[in-house]
Amino acid sequence: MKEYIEYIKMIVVLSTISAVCGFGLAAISAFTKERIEEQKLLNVEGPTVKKILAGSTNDLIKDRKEIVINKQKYIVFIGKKNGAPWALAYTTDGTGFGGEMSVMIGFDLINDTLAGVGITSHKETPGVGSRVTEDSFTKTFKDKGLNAVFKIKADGGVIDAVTGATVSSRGVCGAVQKGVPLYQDIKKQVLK
Amino acid sequence: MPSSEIKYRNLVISSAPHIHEGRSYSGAMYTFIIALLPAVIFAISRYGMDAARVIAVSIASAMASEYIIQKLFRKPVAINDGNALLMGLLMAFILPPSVPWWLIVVGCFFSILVGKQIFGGRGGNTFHPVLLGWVTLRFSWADYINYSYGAINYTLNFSVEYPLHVLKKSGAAAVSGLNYLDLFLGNQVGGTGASAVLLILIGGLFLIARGVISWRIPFSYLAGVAATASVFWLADSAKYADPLFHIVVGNVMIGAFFFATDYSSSPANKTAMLIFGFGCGLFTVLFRILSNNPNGVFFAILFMNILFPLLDKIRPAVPGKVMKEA
Amino acid sequence: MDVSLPKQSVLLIKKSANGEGMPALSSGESIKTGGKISDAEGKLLAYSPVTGTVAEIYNLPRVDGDFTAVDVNTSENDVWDENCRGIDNYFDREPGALVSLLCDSGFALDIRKDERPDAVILNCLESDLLVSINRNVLAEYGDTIRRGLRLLKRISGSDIVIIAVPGDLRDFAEKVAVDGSERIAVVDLLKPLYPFGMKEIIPRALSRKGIRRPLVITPEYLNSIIVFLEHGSPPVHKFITLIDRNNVRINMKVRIGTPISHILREGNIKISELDKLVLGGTMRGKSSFHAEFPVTADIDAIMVQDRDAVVTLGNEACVNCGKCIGVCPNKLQPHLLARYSEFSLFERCRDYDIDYCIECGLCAYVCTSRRALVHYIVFAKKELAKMAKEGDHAIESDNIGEGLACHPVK
Amino acid sequence: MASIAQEFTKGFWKEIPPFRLVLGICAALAVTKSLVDGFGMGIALIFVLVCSNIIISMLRKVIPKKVRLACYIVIIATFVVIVELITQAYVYSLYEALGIFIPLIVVNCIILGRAEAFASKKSVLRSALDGLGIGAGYTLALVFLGALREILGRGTLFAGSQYVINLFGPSFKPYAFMVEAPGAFVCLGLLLGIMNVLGD
Repeated sequence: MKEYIEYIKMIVVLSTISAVCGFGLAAISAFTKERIEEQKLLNVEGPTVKKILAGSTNDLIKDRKEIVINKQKYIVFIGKKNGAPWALAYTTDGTGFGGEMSVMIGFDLINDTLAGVGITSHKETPGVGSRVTEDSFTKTFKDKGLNAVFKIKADGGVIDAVTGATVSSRGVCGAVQKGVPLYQDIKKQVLK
Repeated sequence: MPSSEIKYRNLVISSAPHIHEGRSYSGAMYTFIIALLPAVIFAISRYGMDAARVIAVSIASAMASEYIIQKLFRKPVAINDGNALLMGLLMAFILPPSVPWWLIVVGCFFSILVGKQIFGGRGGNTFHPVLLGWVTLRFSWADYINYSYGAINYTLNFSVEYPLHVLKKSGAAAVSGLNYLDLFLGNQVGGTGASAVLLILIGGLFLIARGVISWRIPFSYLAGVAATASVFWLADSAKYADPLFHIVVGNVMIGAFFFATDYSSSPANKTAMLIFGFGCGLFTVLFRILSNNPNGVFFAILFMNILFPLLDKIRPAVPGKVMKEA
Repeated sequence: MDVSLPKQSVLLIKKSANGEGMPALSSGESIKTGGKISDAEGKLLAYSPVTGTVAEIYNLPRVDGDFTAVDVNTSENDVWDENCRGIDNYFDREPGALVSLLCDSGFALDIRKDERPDAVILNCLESDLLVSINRNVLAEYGDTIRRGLRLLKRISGSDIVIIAVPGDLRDFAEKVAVDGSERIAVVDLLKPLYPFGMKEIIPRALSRKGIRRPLVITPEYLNSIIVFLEHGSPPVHKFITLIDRNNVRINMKVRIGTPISHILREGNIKISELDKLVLGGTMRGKSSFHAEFPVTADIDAIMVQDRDAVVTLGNEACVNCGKCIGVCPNKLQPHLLARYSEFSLFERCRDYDIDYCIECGLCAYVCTSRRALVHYIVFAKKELAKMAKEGDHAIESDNIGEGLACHPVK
Repeated sequence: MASIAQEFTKGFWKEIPPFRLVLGICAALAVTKSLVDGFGMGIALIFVLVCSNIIISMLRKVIPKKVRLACYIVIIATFVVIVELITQAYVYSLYEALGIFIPLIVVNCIILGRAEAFASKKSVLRSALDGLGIGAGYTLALVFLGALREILGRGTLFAGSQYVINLFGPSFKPYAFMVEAPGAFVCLGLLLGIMNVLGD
């Protein structure tokens, strides 16, 4: 009998501690959730957004919209000049050499061209594949029309691949290709 | 006669044997240094005072480090055993003649402190101290110890392009124009003294002839390089250079005869020596071909240094044991 | 050169492990040549090599153990002990009985019933560097040795008898090998290299291969067995090589029990402070801390080394150069054995086959760091033996006698 | 019996974790690329250590012996997640720099070690002081290691904060080896050696 009491005590104590901890964590998590998201956007995507939508006068992180297309949620950053939106940017993903990479694509709303491309996160080999994050590669996307073939030249496209990093270059192009068709829908929703 | 009445009491007592071959550790070290002297003269005649400066600074800082550390560790000071001198000389040999003095001092100090004394001083080092020092230099100041950059300010009658860099960058066709005999005679960029391939080889053969080192490690090293390079070369001779090229360029000779044969960081059993040397050669070529870094010798030797205690477990059967058990 | 009989001889009697072995003697008692001077049996049995009166009995430590020493004032005329009688028709006796009789009398012959030797090897190579006694032994005892070989051939049951000699002793060996028209042994010429003369190594040096369990015996020991069987007491003389500080060698025939100081005087060698006096050859001899030790049957040479020639072997760190591995005749790793011993890892020494070390001394001879490798190894062996004893697994030493004319030690 | 003050001070020298107890080495090697990173890790650890020590000490009579480790781990993990969430929300740059090592505080032997060896036996006050002292000692060690590596490997101090100081001027060529992973081992090894020489 004594044994059973001990077992029950063990179960009760461990469960209680776990429960208290679980509820505590849930509370703290709920409390910090919003701020963490903001921090993440600010630190992970913030620098890229600022670079792509350079010239905007508003707070890019604050002026973001969540838009759902085909049940998928996109966070769209809107760049404004003198209060009027001139560009937007959102993130899509592609597959590089080391795995998934997140690519942010910026669009010029006025000319309907690409305002720029930036890689927000990647797992490419440092010094080799990671060279796709450098400006010399990403700037080749700038000002391209939406109908351009976003493939590397070896695959019949218009983009110069980084030497020795064909797979990574392909990954970026794939992300852009995936992102461009969404533009019109997103534009509509943003300007609504 | 009871011991109280015995006359001669002050005789020397020692265990057998009562004679010795006559060699000593410092003798071996100085033989190493003598074997390197021709290359020292070569280096000074080619690079002038710069080579002399590098060698002098290197030796001085290695010996000073040894002295200071032994004092600090309260160990008997043994800088006259020639080991620190040899370490300094070897460090100078693998650095280009243009390196700044502070780089040599840092390298030598690290070599002696972390490479040698931390492991227990003479006989304790698992890695070749100089190579350990060299690695930290390479991590920190790769441009300074780049052989091509180092040779730019000298008027030399050969290309300042480091052959292995050329091979890495432009493929085997770019190095096929090189005269191997020329490279072998020392007309290539490289370390202050290490580029004198022929003289290093002569020094190494001298060491073997004097019985200071065994032939097993150096020759199995060269065999390892040749064999591995041959495999690649036979597979695709347009892409990979031939084995002879791999042997005559880039520190293979000094690595085989002077670095891989370091007593404390190489195996002592005969079979293990052969495997060790061959492994060094294998990894030298693999590092050269498969890694970004064109120079594989030092990393290969350091890598095999890790394996040597394991290799030393390969020991021959005891003949008496076989006899008794049979 | 024959060394004269000294005025006073010293007889050494080895003490047994438990300290027994005091002789059945007292001061003033007179002893006769060939008489037993200890009560013990087997290996500890000792016979007197001289006639005289006992002057003093005391303990004498030697490097290899404790001994009881008996000082005897010798008389010029040898009187043989009346109990000293040979064994009639010993040649026709049953082999097993003969072997056990020899064992009981202090001789050790490694012949076991269950495991017969597959060859008899007469080892005429010198036991150590600079030793050169076998020429004299073969010259003087040739006939006895021939009889001995016949006996050994009979009691060992082996057809193969090999006389292993260096080239320059070939003629002596041929004489020993042939008895009238019958050839009793084959002569195998070996290079006089060290350590071929050690019983563990010599089977491998022979031109005949495949000998697994030989009976190896030196000519002097064989002679002493026959002398004992024929006369009831082992020989009273021993051949030694006296080596002076310039490595000049004199071969001497010495009465066992003669103090070394007496021999040095006769050989005209002075010894002074900080010199080294070695009992045995250069590679395996044991240094002695004074010159009053007597010649015993296990000493083949006496060497005096000048103070300037003394080699200092120490405990500098091993640098792993591998020289010792290259020279070890048993392919051991002396550097590892010494290191394990230095740090008291004796069990590891056993894993690395320390039991197969024959203490030839070659590793320490070539050691780059001049480490006292043999010293470390011997130390580890002793510690292991002690541990085995403490653990109550006392191992019978199968290292029984070889090479010693059995008188009076062993 | 050690005085209350000693419970606090022992962590600074006598039982300074990475050097004397050789605990928490993994984090000590990985996050000491700069002084600031080391300091941040130290503060995070102090928080977890003090909180978990207090809670465990409070519950020491309630927790059954057989499931004590499970309870400790749950409590420690809770505080670690709290630290993670808070750094993520308020000091994101530190969160980035410390990376995986914040979650790994859970398995940092110091915390479980103190819980098992100290907090489960001593009073709440003593446990809190012990946690504070050991945590502060750990922070001190990380700061020292971080500073050493930063000075040698980058020539700066306080890099990663707005008070960054460039110690040797622009001509200094940093010994970058020291901020690489092997440099961490070498540095820690040398400091351990020095601590052994200095003794108690």
